[in-house]
Order: sequence, then structure tokens, then C-alpha cells
Amino acid sequence: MSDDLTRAVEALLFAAEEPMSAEEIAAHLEGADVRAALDELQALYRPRGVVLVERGKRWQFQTAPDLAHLLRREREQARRLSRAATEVLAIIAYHEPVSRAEIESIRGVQTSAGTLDVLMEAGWVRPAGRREVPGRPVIYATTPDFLSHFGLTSRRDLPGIDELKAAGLLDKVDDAFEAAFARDDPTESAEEVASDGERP
Amino acid sequence: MSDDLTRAVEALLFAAEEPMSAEEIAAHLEGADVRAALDELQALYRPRGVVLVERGKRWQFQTAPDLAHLLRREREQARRLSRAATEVLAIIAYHEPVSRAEIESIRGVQTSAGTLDVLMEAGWVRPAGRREVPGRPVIYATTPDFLSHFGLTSRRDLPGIDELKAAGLLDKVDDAFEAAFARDDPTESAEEVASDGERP
Amino acid sequence: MSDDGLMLGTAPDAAGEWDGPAAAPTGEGALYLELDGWEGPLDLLLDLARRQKVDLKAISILALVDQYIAYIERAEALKLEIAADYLVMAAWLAYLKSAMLLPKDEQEDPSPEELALRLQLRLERLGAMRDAAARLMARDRLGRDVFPRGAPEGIRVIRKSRWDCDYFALVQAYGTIQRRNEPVVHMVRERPVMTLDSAIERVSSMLGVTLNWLELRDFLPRHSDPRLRKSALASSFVAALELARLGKAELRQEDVFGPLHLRRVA
Repeated sequence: MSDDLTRAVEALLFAAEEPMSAEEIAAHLEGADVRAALDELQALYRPRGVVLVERGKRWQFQTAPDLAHLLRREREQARRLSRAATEVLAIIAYHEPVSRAEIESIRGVQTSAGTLDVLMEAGWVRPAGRREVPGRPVIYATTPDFLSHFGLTSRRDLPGIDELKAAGLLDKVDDAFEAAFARDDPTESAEEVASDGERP
Repeated sequence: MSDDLTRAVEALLFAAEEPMSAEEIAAHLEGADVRAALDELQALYRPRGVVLVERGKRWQFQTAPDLAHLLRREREQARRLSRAATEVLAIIAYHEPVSRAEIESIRGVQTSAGTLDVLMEAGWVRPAGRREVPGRPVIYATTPDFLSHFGLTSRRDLPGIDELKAAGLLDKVDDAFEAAFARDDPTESAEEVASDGERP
Repeated sequence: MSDDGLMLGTAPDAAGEWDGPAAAPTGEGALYLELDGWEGPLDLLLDLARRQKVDLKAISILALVDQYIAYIERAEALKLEIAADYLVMAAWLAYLKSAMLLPKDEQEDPSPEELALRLQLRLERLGAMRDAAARLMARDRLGRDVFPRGAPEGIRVIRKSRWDCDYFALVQAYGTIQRRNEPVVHMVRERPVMTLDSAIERVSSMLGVTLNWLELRDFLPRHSDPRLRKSALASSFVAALELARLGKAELRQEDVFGPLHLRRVA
């Protein structure tokens, strides 16, 4: 089966301590084009106990999900995230990049600094610059490790993101309000709706 | 291909932090007989970039031996030899074989161990036995690589003291300064310049 | 932000707690004791809305308001301490309800329909994120459900130095050492100089010959060692200044850096 390049890519990914991008793999193989080898390996391993997955453009071998019950280490049960932290993580993942004020406006409560710290400490969330609006608030986004941890190839893989987007549930309330109110009440004049949106 | 047991053994060995014996593997799999699965996996991986090996009755995946070099990539970086190292190299070249104490007495300053290491790493200097004096110090000599790097057929090609003198490389600093200064002053007579050069 | 009265939360969430508040109970009776189980009024409203078992789009805001207010009243009756933001929300909802019950032409701006819609939109969004979080957490997670290689060999990049040195640098280094090692002898060379005393003597005797102006350079010894001439020029200049100070000579210079003339004071 495998030619030398495929074997080499396989060996590198097995040996790597971190997921590797195609570019990183190629850098170890004198710039060879490794795309075909990655595809071949992925197909080869698909039915196996170990599978090759792509997470945020980085590739890694990991055990097959259906074998989780055999491998789960009871004592090493990952610390459970608080409900606040899981919600904040979901909001960042589905809306990124997003400021703390925007997170709070969705949740309806203040977010303590500790919640974001917990997510950043886990390596799933990072500051991603500042929003260029008054006050220049810090905005947050997810990391490649977030994709790895939750088994996502990319953010497009987030569960239900397409449906949420289609339903407008990732739009701001103000935007959704304007759209919905204008639609529901055709007698309302455009000016009035617009002024609603601007109320302080 | 693989049945569930083989896949489970594969995943277990992949995720294991240490090599596992057949008994340990079986203990994770409700005492199943894993011998056949191990044989199957070993045969399956034999031509691959990763192989399953048994060492002292313990099983583990490892990179195929012929690909091990991929895991140790060397990156060369050109670095200029320090002045101290250049001096030590010159002393060894002119005086070999020579001990560290002798090098230091010629240089008039202590030589750090790192300096000799650098020269040996460069492949220009090698230990050449010990001097049969109290303490039996290691003595150093140059290598054939040294000659080829500097374009020398033999050490005799190195310029002698007289040649160094003729090239002005042995001039005292203040003499050289006087000579340069005198040249700048055209009123100075030729005789005087010449006589300056010879003054002890 | 709080234009619709929903950003009322002042109590921070249960940060840092890995085992956060237990999931809200579903039994009616348990509701009384679980006020701390919600993360603010919006959270409680969402929970109440979900009990209506209809799509949040079709929720009855009026019924929701009644449920919320009834819940808060029951909690007050039990003398539970209720955080201020829950009470503010209750007051806002009571206002919303009264506005919704008013005839349409007496309604203020914004209309209660608008406020209700905003509330419904917010609940929908919070609900969507809550569901998304649950689905996210239920995925096959690395280190819990799927595992990376337990003992990867690791990939190392070994940095190797290629040392560089050229022939000239090598030979020059040896020259430097040799030069450094030569015995150091300090010698003060004898230089041809004219001392100040002899210059004063020389200048005054020459001035004695005439009363005319003489240029300073005329006082210098002719055809001598150029280094002696340099020294004599310096000494003669200082001698001229000294004689002028003693009132024995006067100095004249026509322009800057021009020739310096002197003559005897008669």
C-alpha cells in the first residue's frame, strides 16, 4: 500500500507531541506535497481503532470515538466546567470574536473575570485584539486547542451552527428586533423602527 | 478488516503511556484473549510508517526504524568563531600537540572549556592523547578537516614568524600607529620614518 | 444595553466553580428553594418559559410574566432573601403586563409588543446558547472520550552550528598573540625640543637687534629638524606672550590666524 511519503507522514504524526499542520509536516519532508498522503492515511485509518482527524487545519491521530468506554479513565475525570463557563465558551465559539459586554448581553448577567480565566487557562479561549469602538473592549475567540478538544474540524463543525445562523439566532437582539418587528407589523413605518433601535 | 477486539487493542496501545503486556491489555478488555489481535496488528503495521513491537513481553507502537531519522531534523546555522576561539585554534595549529595549560600560558588568559568544545564541534581540533607529565593533561591537535577548511596542504603551509612580521602582523600597536601617523605627515623625512620602524 | 430592562443582573455568575449550580429542578414544588440555582432573572425566565413546553417563538409572554411574578411572590412569602435584580425584573414585568392589558391607543412608546418581542428574542438567544453549550460538552472530547498517543516519541529539531573562520582571521589571531607576548619595554624617546627658557632668551636677544616689527616665524631656527621647528614655534609664541606681559615687547596680528608680529618696546 503506502508509498514512502505516506509512511513518512504517518510516522511523523504518530511521533508528534502536538497536532501538525500540513505545512509543518512538509517542512520535515523537504517541502513535499503531503495533502494526498494525508487523505490516503485518513481513509486507511477510518475503520480502525485509531483514526486520523483534522482539527483547525492541524492533523492528529487519536483513538476512535466509539471505543471511549474502553479507554475512559474514571479517576482522571476531567474537571467539570461550571454552567457559566460552558455558556460563555459556547457564546464565544458561536459568535467569535466577541466582547465581554456582548457575552453579558446574551446571558443577562455579569461575567466574572474568573470565568474567562478558567477558559483561557484551559487553552480554549484567547484574547483576539480589541473592537474598534469607544472603549476599545477586548474581544475573545477560540483557539486551535478548542477545536482539538471538542473534535471539531473547524468552527463550521460547531453543532447546529448552520441552523442557528439561518434562524438569525446568532444576530444581535437589536438587529433581530428590527427585522422581526418590521416583518410582523407592516403598518409600522420604517422611521419608527429605526428610532427604536437607537434608543439609549 | 479489524474486528472490534483488534480495534480496541490498537486504541489501548496507542493511548498507553507505557508499553503494555498482553495481560494488562486483556485486563482492560474483560479478560479477552488478545494474542490473536496482537499478531494481527503486528502483521498489519509491518509495512507501515509505524510498527508494533514486542520487547520483553510488552507491546508498543513505535516509528519504523528506517524513518527514525525524520524525527531528528538537523538545522544548520552558520556562526562566526569568536576571537578567543580563533586564538586558541591558532595556538593549537602552530604549537600542536598542546595542553590546555600551555594554551593558556601562550594566550596569557584563561581559556574556558566551552572554547575547546566549540573547536571540537567544528571538527577542527581533536584530543591527541595525554602529555606524560604529572597530571597527564590532555593534549590537543588539529584535524584533517582543519587543513581542508583553511585550504592548507599541511601545517607547514602556515606562515612562519618571519612571514608574519613581513606582513606587519607582528608589529607593535604603537609602532604601527606611528608608521600610519608619519605617512599622513608629508613634511616628515623618509629616513626618519624608516628609522622609526627599526627602533627597538 | 438595559433599554429593555433585561440587563439587570448585578450578581456575578458562579465563576471558577467547576461544579456550578445544579441543573434547575423540574418539579413544581422544588422551585421554591432553588432561587440560587439560576444565574439571574433571565435564566429563571428561560426556565419558566421552557415549562410552557412550546417553541420560544410561540411563548405566551403574558403567561410568563404571571409565572415569574407568582414565583417571586411565593419566595417572598417564604421570607427567602431575593436578590435585587430578581425584584427589579419582577417590577419591570409587572409594568409590561399592565401595559399589555391597556387598550392599544393608550399605549406609550415603545409599545408593549415591542418590549415583549425583545424579551422573547433574548430568551431565544440565551436558550440557543444553552443548548449549544450542552451539545458542545456532549461531544467526544479529547482526553475524555478520545485520546492522543500516550507516549509520542516527539519530533526534535536539532540546531547545529556550522562554525566559520577564515584563513586570514586565523593567522591574524596568531600575530595578535605573538605581539601581545613580546616583552613590553617603555622608552621615552629623546625629542628635539626648544625649552621656554631658551626661547625667551633667543627671542629677546633677537628683538634687541632692531626696533622694527618682526614676524614670529623669523625667530625660528632655520633648516632644522621639522620637529624642532614645531617645538620652537610653540615655545617662541609663549616667549612672545611672556615678553609682552613683562612690558618688554608688543604684539600685533592683522587678522585672525594671520602672521604674528612683535617688536621691542623702546
